[in-house]
Amino acid sequence: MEPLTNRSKKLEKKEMTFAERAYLPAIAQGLGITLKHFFKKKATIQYPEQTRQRSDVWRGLHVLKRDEEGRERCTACGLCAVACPAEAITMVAGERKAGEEHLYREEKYAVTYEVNMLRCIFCGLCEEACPKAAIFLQDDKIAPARYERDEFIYGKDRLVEPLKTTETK
Amino acid sequence: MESLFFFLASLTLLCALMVVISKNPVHSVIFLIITFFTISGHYILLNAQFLAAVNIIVYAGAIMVLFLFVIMFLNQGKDSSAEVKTSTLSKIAGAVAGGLLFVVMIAALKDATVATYDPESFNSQIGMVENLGMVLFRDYLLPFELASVLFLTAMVGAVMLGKKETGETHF
Amino acid sequence: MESVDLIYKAIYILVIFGITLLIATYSTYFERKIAAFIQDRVGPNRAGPLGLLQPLADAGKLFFKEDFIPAKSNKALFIIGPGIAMLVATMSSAVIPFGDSLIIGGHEIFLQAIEVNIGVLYVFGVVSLGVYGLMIGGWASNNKFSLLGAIRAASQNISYELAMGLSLIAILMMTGTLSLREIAEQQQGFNWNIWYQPLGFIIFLVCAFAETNRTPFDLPESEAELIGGYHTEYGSMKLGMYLFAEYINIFVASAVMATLYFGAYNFPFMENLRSAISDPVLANNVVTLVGVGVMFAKIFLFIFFFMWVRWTLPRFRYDQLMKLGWQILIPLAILNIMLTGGGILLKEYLF
Amino acid sequence: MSDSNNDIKMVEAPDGISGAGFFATSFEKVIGLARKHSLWPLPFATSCCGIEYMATMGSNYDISRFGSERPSFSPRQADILMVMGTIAKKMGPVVKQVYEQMAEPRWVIAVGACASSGGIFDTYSVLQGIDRVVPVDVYVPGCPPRPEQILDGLMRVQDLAANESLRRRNSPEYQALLASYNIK
Amino acid sequence: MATENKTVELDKLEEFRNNLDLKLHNKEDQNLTTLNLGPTHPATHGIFQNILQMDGEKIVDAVPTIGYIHRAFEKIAERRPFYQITPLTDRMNYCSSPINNMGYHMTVEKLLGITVPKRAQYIRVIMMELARISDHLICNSILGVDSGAFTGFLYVMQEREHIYDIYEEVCGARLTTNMGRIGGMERDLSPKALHLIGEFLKRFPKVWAEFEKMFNRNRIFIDRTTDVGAISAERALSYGFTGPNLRAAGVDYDVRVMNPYSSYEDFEFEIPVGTKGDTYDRFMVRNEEVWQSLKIIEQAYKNLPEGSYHADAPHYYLPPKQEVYRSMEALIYHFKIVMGEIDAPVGEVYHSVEGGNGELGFYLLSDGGRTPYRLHFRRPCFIYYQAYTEMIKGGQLADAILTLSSLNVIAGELDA
Amino acid sequence: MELTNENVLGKIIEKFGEENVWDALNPDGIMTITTNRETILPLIQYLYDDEELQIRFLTTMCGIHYPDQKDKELCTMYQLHSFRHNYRIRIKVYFPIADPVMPTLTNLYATANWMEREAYDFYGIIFTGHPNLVRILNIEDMEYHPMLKQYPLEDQTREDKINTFFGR
Repeated sequence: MEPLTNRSKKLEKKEMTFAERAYLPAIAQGLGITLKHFFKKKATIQYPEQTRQRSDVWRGLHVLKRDEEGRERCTACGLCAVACPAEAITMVAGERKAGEEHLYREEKYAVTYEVNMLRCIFCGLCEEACPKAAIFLQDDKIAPARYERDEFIYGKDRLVEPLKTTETK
Repeated sequence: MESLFFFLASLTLLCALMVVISKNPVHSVIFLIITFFTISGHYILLNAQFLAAVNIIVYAGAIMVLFLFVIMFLNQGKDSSAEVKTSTLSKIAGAVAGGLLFVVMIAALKDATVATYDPESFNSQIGMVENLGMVLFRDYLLPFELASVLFLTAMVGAVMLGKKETGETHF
Repeated sequence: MESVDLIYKAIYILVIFGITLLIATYSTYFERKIAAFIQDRVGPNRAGPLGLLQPLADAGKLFFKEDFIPAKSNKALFIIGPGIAMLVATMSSAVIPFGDSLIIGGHEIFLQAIEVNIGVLYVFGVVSLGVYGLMIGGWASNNKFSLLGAIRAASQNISYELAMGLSLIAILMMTGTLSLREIAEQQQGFNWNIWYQPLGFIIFLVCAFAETNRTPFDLPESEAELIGGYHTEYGSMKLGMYLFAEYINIFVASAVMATLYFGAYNFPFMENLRSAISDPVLANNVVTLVGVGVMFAKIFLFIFFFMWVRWTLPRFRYDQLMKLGWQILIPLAILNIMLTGGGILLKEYLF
Repeated sequence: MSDSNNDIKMVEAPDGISGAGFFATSFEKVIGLARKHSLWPLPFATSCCGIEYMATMGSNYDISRFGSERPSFSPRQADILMVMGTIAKKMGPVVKQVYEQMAEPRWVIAVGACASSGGIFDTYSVLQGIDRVVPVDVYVPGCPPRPEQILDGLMRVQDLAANESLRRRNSPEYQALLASYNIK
Repeated sequence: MATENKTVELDKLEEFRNNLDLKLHNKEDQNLTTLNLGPTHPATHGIFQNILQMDGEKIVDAVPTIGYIHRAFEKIAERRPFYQITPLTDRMNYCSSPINNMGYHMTVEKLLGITVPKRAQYIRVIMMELARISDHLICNSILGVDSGAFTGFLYVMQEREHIYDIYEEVCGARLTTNMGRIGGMERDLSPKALHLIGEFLKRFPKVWAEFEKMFNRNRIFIDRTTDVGAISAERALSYGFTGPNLRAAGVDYDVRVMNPYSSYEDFEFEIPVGTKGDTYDRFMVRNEEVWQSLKIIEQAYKNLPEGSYHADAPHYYLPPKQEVYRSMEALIYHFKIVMGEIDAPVGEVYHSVEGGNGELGFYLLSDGGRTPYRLHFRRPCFIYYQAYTEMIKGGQLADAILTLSSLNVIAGELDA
Repeated sequence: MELTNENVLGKIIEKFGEENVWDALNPDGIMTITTNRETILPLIQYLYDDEELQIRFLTTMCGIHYPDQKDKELCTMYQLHSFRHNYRIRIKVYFPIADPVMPTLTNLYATANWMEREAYDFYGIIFTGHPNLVRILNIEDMEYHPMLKQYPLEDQTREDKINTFFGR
């Protein structure tokens, strides 16, 4: 077939020379390369003792953020659940009662907020969908492996950011 | 030494018998290999170490591997446990033929005498490579060379047979 | 033979057996480490310090793994297969001279389990039997991949045995003996056979790779094609025995190559060392012990080479392997025999 | 330990009282340690997670540090079945068959969302988690998990292996578990 | 309807498998053996089954079975708003997800009539070419693994980790990138990402040259691959080959040149073509394409234009977070986009990009709703894998395996 | 000759007549024409054989389901490509779901084999003359064609999701 474009580049194939036919030079060259690597610095990161640097935007384990005053930011608008392609987020909204202003920032809050970590694909769409900057995928934590299925339903107890010690006092 | 000989001899006979009796061809081949081993044992008893080694290398190490190879190849698609049906007639025929062979052997061996060895002229190195080489290349040079020509012919024939298959050969 | 000699011999055999097993065990470790180092990794390092207990962990696990015999397999042969492989592999180290003689209490002990004057043939014969283990195991598994592996093993071993034997003949012509000890003794000092038989050595090396089923000739067990080849159906210690046998074979092949071509326990300037020590008994013993060390160093180098090659080269295809064996190596080996013969005649004629 | 002593009902001596008991427990520990450091995986890689497994094998993470670099594609030789990737319903019986072919002791890791629960593929053709066909010991979340997480999962199995009693595989509970999956 | 009971269904499946075996056994000839290659065979990187009929080591016939990881992408796509389909495309050809992501985005942009600024286009080009490199890396090094040389694979895998580092910096994930958004990129290239790309451009050529040294002229490798699994240009076209596999057969069809998208017309590069269409040609074409991709990245990296990294399309591209917190208008757009309430125009679009394996096409049919009415993926793997049977017939088992890995069949893309 | 939508359409209509080719649209720069079952094979053959057109590459092919269009419930879409002229064309055929039969393209394009099997698998379109029309992606004894709009996407055995919440 004649070329369709003027950009094609035919790969020329050289016949093997006698030396190449005799196997040995290529073998010697290969052995040389591998031997060079034998003495090279090793690339291994010895997890778990060493951890590899992750980028700041890494999409790791979810966290429900609190604001500066230690109140939960989430207002249970449900956008994250809608945006989730894996349907991993379940939440039940509730009205904030009087006297709970120090706990929840908005008038509505999530009574239950569950992320099924086994379903979750860590695509980050929930974080992007959140209008209140409440849910974040942390870059420094990754979801750990566990033995039981139930342990992967992360409720609010495990998702909400712990109160900073300076704020509890 | 004598007990060793009898042990080896009986083992040889037993295994040889098993070669014929076993239904599974692979088992037969394996018994045949053991037979070769015991025969090599006999060679060693006779102080013919070279022959023993060659027997193992050539027969057990190469020829029987080929046997096994072929049997495995032929056997692969089929159920190996299928019983081979033999008719009564063929059984009778087999018994008669075997019996005749037995009679012939007895007839041949009944007058044979067991040779004794003479400590005076005994040469412990008789089975060694050097002596064997001497005998082969001095006394029996012509037969040896003829045999090698025969082998060459056989080899050429085998290659020709192998080439006969149209298209490329494989396996 | 005196009883003291017998006892020494028995001890020696046990020691050699132990060393063989130890080397085979730790070959697995070194294989993993060398592979790792070649591949810019660190390799096993969590089982014990530097991962040194790794082979023991593997062995422990394999021993206590469920012993599984596939339902459709031929039970007896399935068990015999790895047994033969292991037996044959351990047998072959018997005639290797690991060192010269030691003199202990007036007894001269040769560091060789059995001295037979057909040592080369013995090794050759025993090695040629090794394939039975693979064949029987592969056949008995009643698995098509295993069977293919077994068939490949058989044809490969037969083909390369020929070239190996022919390359050996050249060296036998040179040395004029079949005894490994004599061959070793002839290579006094730095007078190694490799200087006279480079071509023969290369042929022998290639065949040794093929006989031990190592890359680039690991077709019987090639992972990408046959999953595990002949040992696909094997688990637990029976698999362990196959793997073990492979490493013992490498050890033996290395030892044989060191003996035949690289002067066995001989090392340069050994006579200088011998004459440097005044006490002849002590001198002999020191030289022997150094020789043993040299022998093992050579063996380890070869083992390293085996592994180095494995992690560098792609493997052959079946027909190419056959072609290499029959159309290249055998003619080359015959040429080598002729050259050697010519050389010997020339030497006789000239001197 | 084969199934040879299946039928014999043994009363377990309290550990550490008699010498034999002491021996048995420390022996168990040694074997546990051995198993821990020699877990040969069967990488049952079907999709994306398989690619991350390649990275785990690769030089940067190097699964061989745990003694697990020998991938046994034959189930007979493997200790852990690492199911990585989506298992469609068409594939379900294959997973089960592979699991059945594995010799005891065997462990299963479900790597990644798809293998653990179906992930985003909540569809007619995808098995919603391999624990519907084989018992799973460790789940690794992520889609795909980072190699660190796969190593985490492996270490969880190591913990299991190190502490497992030698008799566990013969226990009635274990048999019942297998029976519930219809595995003989 | 789908059956409710899982056990019944699984039993049925077992029956199905047994039937399959039976069918094959009936076919069994006297001297032929059937060999089941897959679905879990180590060389089928991914899951597909090939039942081979063998005469010794020679393959007489093959019956491929696929669908072992059929995940119903096209069905899911009909139920998801446009922006939620990107994660699906990640998982199609997972060796080069960014190409899939961006191909899909471009398709939707075509439907919505969005023009993406130059900078975003250049960033896309960089990412797509990185993805191509990583795809070819895997394919070619796996070819090495299948031919028995494991080490080269690990050498280039280290380099792939560096590509992943770049991805990670750009989108926050390694493999299933979910990179970019409809209308541009999710975020601009950070200085660190730019630095990483620069580093990569400096280091990678050496690694790749070393890899080439290990294989290209090694006789064992050449012998293993030459004339293995060859396919002529005519057959390849009839089978719908595209991408490196078609180019290896000598047809210089490349979507990037024929129908340039995302500013590919700005870049200088060549299309390597082979002659015989055998495994060695495919290997060499991919090798050369890696060099060409490097060239493209270098050009894009040097000439990266200033400007915005996303289109000005408030109806489809999420407003910046800071604005969402502040302004009501942005919040409303934000809600509407996330809820998928903004309807797409009625229409149909076909857009194709040069994926790792060939022309990756997206046929998008919209009825004006929040989800695509029909989204059909033209998956190159699915299309050319059917030629595999023809390609391996008459070869040996080892050839079949190398052919398979040189075709680079990705199960996720094959079954969709 | 530079191929444009106009002259290609002109050639096609000249050959096959207005009654067999209608609805020529240009939704995205690719000409889309509709034809009937009788004409589709000759049409594609003509596009292949014609020396000027040289439309010789079947890019893709898929089924589409329109449950609301009476007697035109199913559609197959063929997209062809001429490498020589870099020209794409899309051809559609509508037919009733009660009679889901189409002629096969396998004699012309080898690649149509699996594409048609896929369309059969997904939509139940029966391609007459196809050498091996069995399901390709799904299990062989599946009882329905999953891509038809009336069937649900979800796996019916899933338990861990509350459908009512934000149910799609």
